[in-house]
Amino acid sequence: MVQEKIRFQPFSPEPIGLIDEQGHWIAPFEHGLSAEQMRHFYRDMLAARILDEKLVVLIRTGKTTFVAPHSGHEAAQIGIAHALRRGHDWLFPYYRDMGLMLAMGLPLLEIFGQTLGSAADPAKGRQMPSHPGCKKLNIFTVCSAIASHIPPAAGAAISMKQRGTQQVAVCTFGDGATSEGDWHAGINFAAVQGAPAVFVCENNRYAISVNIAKQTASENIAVKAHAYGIPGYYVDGLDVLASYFVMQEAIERARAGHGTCLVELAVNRFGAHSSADDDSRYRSREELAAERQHDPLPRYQRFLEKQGIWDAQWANELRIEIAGELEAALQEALQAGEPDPLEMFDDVFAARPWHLEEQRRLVAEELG
Amino acid sequence: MVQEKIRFQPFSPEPIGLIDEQGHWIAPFEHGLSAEQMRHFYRDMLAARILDEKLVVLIRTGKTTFVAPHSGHEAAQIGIAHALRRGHDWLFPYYRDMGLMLAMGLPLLEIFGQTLGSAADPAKGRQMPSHPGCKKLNIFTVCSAIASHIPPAAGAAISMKQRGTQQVAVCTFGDGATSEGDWHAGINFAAVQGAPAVFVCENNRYAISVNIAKQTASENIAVKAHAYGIPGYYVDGLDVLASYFVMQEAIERARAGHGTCLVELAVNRFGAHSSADDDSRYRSREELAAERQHDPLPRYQRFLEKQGIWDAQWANELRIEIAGELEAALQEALQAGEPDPLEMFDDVFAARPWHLEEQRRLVAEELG
Amino acid sequence: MPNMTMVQAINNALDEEMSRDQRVMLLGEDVGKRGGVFLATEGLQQKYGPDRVMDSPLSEAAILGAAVGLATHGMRPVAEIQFADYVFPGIDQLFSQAAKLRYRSGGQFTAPMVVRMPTGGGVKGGHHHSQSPEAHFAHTAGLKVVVVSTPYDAKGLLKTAVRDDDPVVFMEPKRLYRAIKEEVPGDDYLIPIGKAALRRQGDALTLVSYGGPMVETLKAADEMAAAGLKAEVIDLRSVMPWDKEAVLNSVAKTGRLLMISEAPRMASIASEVTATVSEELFDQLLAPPLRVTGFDTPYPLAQDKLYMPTVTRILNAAKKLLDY
Amino acid sequence: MPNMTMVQAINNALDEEMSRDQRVMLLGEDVGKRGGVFLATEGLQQKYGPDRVMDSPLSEAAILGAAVGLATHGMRPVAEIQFADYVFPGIDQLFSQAAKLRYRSGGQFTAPMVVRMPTGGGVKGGHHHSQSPEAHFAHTAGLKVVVVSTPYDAKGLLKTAVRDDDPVVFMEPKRLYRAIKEEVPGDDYLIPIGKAALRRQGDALTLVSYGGPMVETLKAADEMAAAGLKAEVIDLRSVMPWDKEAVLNSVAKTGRLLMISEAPRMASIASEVTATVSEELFDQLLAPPLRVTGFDTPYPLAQDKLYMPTVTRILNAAKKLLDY
Ligand SMILES: Cc1ncc(C[n+]2csc(CCOP(=O)(O)OP(=O)(O)O)c2C)c(N)n1
Ligand SMILES: Cc1ncc(C[n+]2csc(CCOP(=O)(O)OP(=O)(O)O)c2C)c(N)n1
Ligand SMILES: [Mg+2]
Ligand SMILES: [Mg+2]
Repeated sequence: MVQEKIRFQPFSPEPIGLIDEQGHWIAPFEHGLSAEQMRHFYRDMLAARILDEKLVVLIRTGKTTFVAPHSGHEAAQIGIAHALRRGHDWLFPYYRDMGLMLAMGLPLLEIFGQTLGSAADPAKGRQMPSHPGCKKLNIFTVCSAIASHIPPAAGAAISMKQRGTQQVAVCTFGDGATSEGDWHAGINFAAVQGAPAVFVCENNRYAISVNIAKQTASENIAVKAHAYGIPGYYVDGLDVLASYFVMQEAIERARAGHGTCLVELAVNRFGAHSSADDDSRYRSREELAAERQHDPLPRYQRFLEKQGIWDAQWANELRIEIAGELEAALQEALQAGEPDPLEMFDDVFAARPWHLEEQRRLVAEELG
Repeated sequence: MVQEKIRFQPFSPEPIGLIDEQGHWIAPFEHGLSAEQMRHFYRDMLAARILDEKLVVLIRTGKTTFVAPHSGHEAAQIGIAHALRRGHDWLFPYYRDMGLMLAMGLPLLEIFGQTLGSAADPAKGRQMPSHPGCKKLNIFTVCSAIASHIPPAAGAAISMKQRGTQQVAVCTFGDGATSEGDWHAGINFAAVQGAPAVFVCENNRYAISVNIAKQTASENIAVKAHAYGIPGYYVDGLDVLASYFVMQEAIERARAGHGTCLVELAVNRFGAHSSADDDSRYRSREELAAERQHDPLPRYQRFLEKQGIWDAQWANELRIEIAGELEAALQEALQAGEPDPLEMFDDVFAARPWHLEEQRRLVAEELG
Repeated sequence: MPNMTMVQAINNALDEEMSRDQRVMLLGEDVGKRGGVFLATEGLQQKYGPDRVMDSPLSEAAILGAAVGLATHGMRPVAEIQFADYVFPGIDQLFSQAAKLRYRSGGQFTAPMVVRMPTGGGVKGGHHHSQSPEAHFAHTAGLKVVVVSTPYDAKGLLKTAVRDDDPVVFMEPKRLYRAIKEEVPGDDYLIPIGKAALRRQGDALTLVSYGGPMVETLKAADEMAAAGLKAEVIDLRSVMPWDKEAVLNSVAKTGRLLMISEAPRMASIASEVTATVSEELFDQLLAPPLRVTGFDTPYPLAQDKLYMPTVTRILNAAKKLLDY
Repeated sequence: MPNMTMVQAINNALDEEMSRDQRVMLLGEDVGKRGGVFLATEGLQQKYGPDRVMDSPLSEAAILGAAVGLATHGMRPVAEIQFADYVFPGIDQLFSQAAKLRYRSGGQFTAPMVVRMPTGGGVKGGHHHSQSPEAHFAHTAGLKVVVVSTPYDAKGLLKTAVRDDDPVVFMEPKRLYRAIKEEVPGDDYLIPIGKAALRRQGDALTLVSYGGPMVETLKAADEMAAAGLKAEVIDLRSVMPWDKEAVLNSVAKTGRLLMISEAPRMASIASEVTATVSEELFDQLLAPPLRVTGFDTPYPLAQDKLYMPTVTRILNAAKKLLDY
């Protein structure tokens, strides 16, 4: 859908918000969403939250080795997921996007297969948890190296433009990623080519322990768009509809041939950086408690209440239904068992050269 | 000298200029320069131009292997040279800064020694011409890798701040350099530390053959400062006094503890990219002819005329004097002869490990 | 058959591949109007337009990373790094993205791309226009590495690289761009990656090299031949994978191996080849496998010639092997 | 003497060097309040302040490049790269700036800096938290490279590295951070860079290794010893320069060399050591020098243990050498 009119201005001093803390719709335009659509946003945010809780449990019970919790990012991630054309547009995600990928339709079995590194992982258990990918859905497999996916996103967008595929490349990353040289080089290339790429910063103001104040001296992340001659949108990422409508405008703007842009979604990180982190070392519990007051789910619930479509029983049933789906997929992923050790030598190249054949033989003999 | 008042505004839509094409002083303030000072700017610009011509001759006569002509950059480079505290502040230059380094007092013998790679080169003929450096003058030895000197400049500036040395790190580069990841990473680090670094782009709108339009989509280079929360000054680099006064304000601002900034000096590149380049392949002779109409030297001469201190005979004597100094230094550098081949194994480390001793012995035996 | 220099053969290969396959495109610094600083892409932008022959911003990370994205989205990018020395600001895109994409995605995503780069010394380029970084690529799983030494091989191997389904680093010894002219078929032919070329037959000893030093290696072999000593000369052409079979067969015959390369010695391709031969042919060896390599110093402009394996240095080492 | 783990010994070395010399400072991602993700810098920011223990932005190029500038301006920076795998986005600062600064300036400018990095596998880190990139550094002239395997060595070598006048890459096998506790002097001592440590005396064969696989290498040696075969075990500790003398002396005695390393095999430190030994000890060798190394694949999380040299793999190779 191409915007009839432009709704949002880049470089706003304050983040763009459409729903206030009390849940009022404060935008100068009608949201025009059906009850069904409005509930869908809630369902996906809830599923993301439940998945996050589930992954943390898997860590505690020693069933998996790593998770980067996304609680606090749900509104931003679900806004993105609803704004792009699933299976048509491409997503270049990062490790904190499990909620986003879930909402994009990444199969639960693949999610848990990857999390457990079991044979149910299409990537054969080769990467750490929180690093999925899916060719069918055009979800570019996550790479641990921060910002290393930015230039590839630029390249894919250049290909989309040259071949007129009407696709858009959406690329997500954190605030810390904006300091990497590859972040700069990739966005600059996309912008100078006018490629249909939307770069999205999920700004939770922390890079592990490093506060944004030590990361950059810029007013916010959105203003960095000036360096590339593209619009930079500063958005309240705790507001799922602000995230959705701005992302939609940014994506359709790119699809319509108006080029690259940057979107900053201001979020909170409710958990530690990852299961390997202890954030009490660098973040006061008071600060965290204050952040938790701004939880995207209750805020959106208040919106649904104001819209008169909130139903507590429906929400409870939803929670049970989702939990059930997750548990079922988890069990199936566990059943799948271990990947074959000799797969270690596959997919280095399309075919194995002599030295990998030799190395494979060595291990095969060892395993008897 | 710390500015009493701030004279220049960052992010001006038009380049800051103080002398117009006809040579009129058009600034809202008095320049307050003595005749001596005004002549000094001319002398240094003229010397830079003559050096450039001399180096091109050395190429034609096969006496050297490389030069990156700086004609068209003289006003910018001399403005920089006069604004910093020589021998106190640090310069992190690039290969097109021979005019700047000459004006900073880099000895002619070292310049020609490096150009010829003769024994008169303090760096023992190891690098290409146009790659000098001088510890005494705090001129960081030029490195060919574009933008690789930006993070080191940031680091030096951080050291200056921590140790309160009252020094400033001035770092120069071209427009193409701004696309490198290291350019972004280095400036961001300096800015977030509030380090006394002034990053200066000599924007000649070409990176070899690549026009600025293919380099970046930003309005100009100065606006890229928004990404780092620092001021960006957009300056007419064909105007030596605009370059000087803005650089002076930028440097003293940094020295006074107000942190990092970015200066764009808009210049022309009158020659090919280098002696290895043929710019007729990508730049029309008409475009070039038009640029040559805006030569920084005649413009400044008109300024001196308007100031009533232009003296044609003085200028001619000056030309002869400079040419003589250059020729004398060239001859001395030629006399110095070849560097010792075995120096190839020195300065890899403070001392030679066993493997370099072995390799050195091999060559020593070969040379008999 | 037309006579071509190496740079002409490369230009011809790119031209043929671009007209054969719409997905093939070039990107890099100055590859457009300028035709590349060595003119390898001369005339191609005029012929195929600025989209398929794209001048990139001055960033190797942008070039290599965009190539990954272009490739995985279905194009066949041929990226040019202006000098091999300048691959390092962008090398993480090769190491973290290109080399590992097929593996980390379990074969879902791939990066069929070629990275062309002028390599090696001998052109008075000093520190940053002379290095030979092939060992860095070979040590990184997921990259194929080719280093050519003749116009004929350059065309045949480049065309193969463009059609390969994995990332290929294609290294062009800049000092050979215009040094040799030879007959190169004006039409389509392919040379497989991983197969060495036998340049001289002999039984006295085996000289193995690749890229630039093939010139000095062959000169040395010919001098020996004139003195009645026939050396077998193998040009690896590909260093990852390298043709172990060809090398072992030859050394099994001669019992003597001299490996010549201009890259620094420490942990190099030369180390790999001699280490492997010692492991596998221990009993057939009549003398220790020796290496003549570049030195473990930055590349010194003043000693542009002395740094690289000289004919004298090769002959001295060969003599040591034969007198052993 | 206090008992320390490797990470405690490193923390202690940094603490001592910072109190000894005002110019010594630390910078890197999360080195401040967080104390580094492995707690190597724990408590140091509280003690020395945010200027001397500086949290950097998330850019390895910024960290390494700033270290070059800090060093050449007179500081003694110790940069931390959070995982060795992440050195590549900034490696040009090491290769083009740090490694070549003394050389290109004719000795006028230098970069006395240390680059610390957790390295190697065994912690379920997958592709980007498991790699062993030492060969890239060793292949690049101008860098010294240390890979430690004990708390005692870690302290002594780190202190030496901090005082060295050239850039030193200091690699810390993360799987050993807390694996071993041993007595480490609470006061000042130095271990020279470039000197190996003899871990076991023996005459049956020589096992050479460094870093993480020292664990499996010693286990294998002890199993052999139990079976009555005494292997000599050398821990290189420094891989650039590596202690050729120590290795040659031992192999001259045993006639058999097994080189063990977890880095990929192709053009590796292991290749360099076996190639050199074959070159220089040809006549004394009773069997071909063999290598047990990591595989030439990206590092697979699922095979975290199998990828690295296992005790079985080492024993099998040793048997091959002894039965030869
Ligand atoms: C190139 C690189 N350097 C360092 C790391 C280690 N690391 C992993 S996550 C992280 C912080 C990322 O912060 P941010 O970009 O803000 O994303 P967030 O985790 O906050 O969502 C760091 C430093 C890495 N993965 N890649
Ligand atoms: C990292 C790196 N990549 C490529 C090059 C090759 N190169 C040398 S100069 C140059 C263009 C630089 O243009 P600009 O920064 O505008 O400076 P100018 O020469 O115009 O003054 C290029 C691409 C290099 N030296 N370093
Ligand atoms: Mg963050
Ligand atoms: Mg330029």
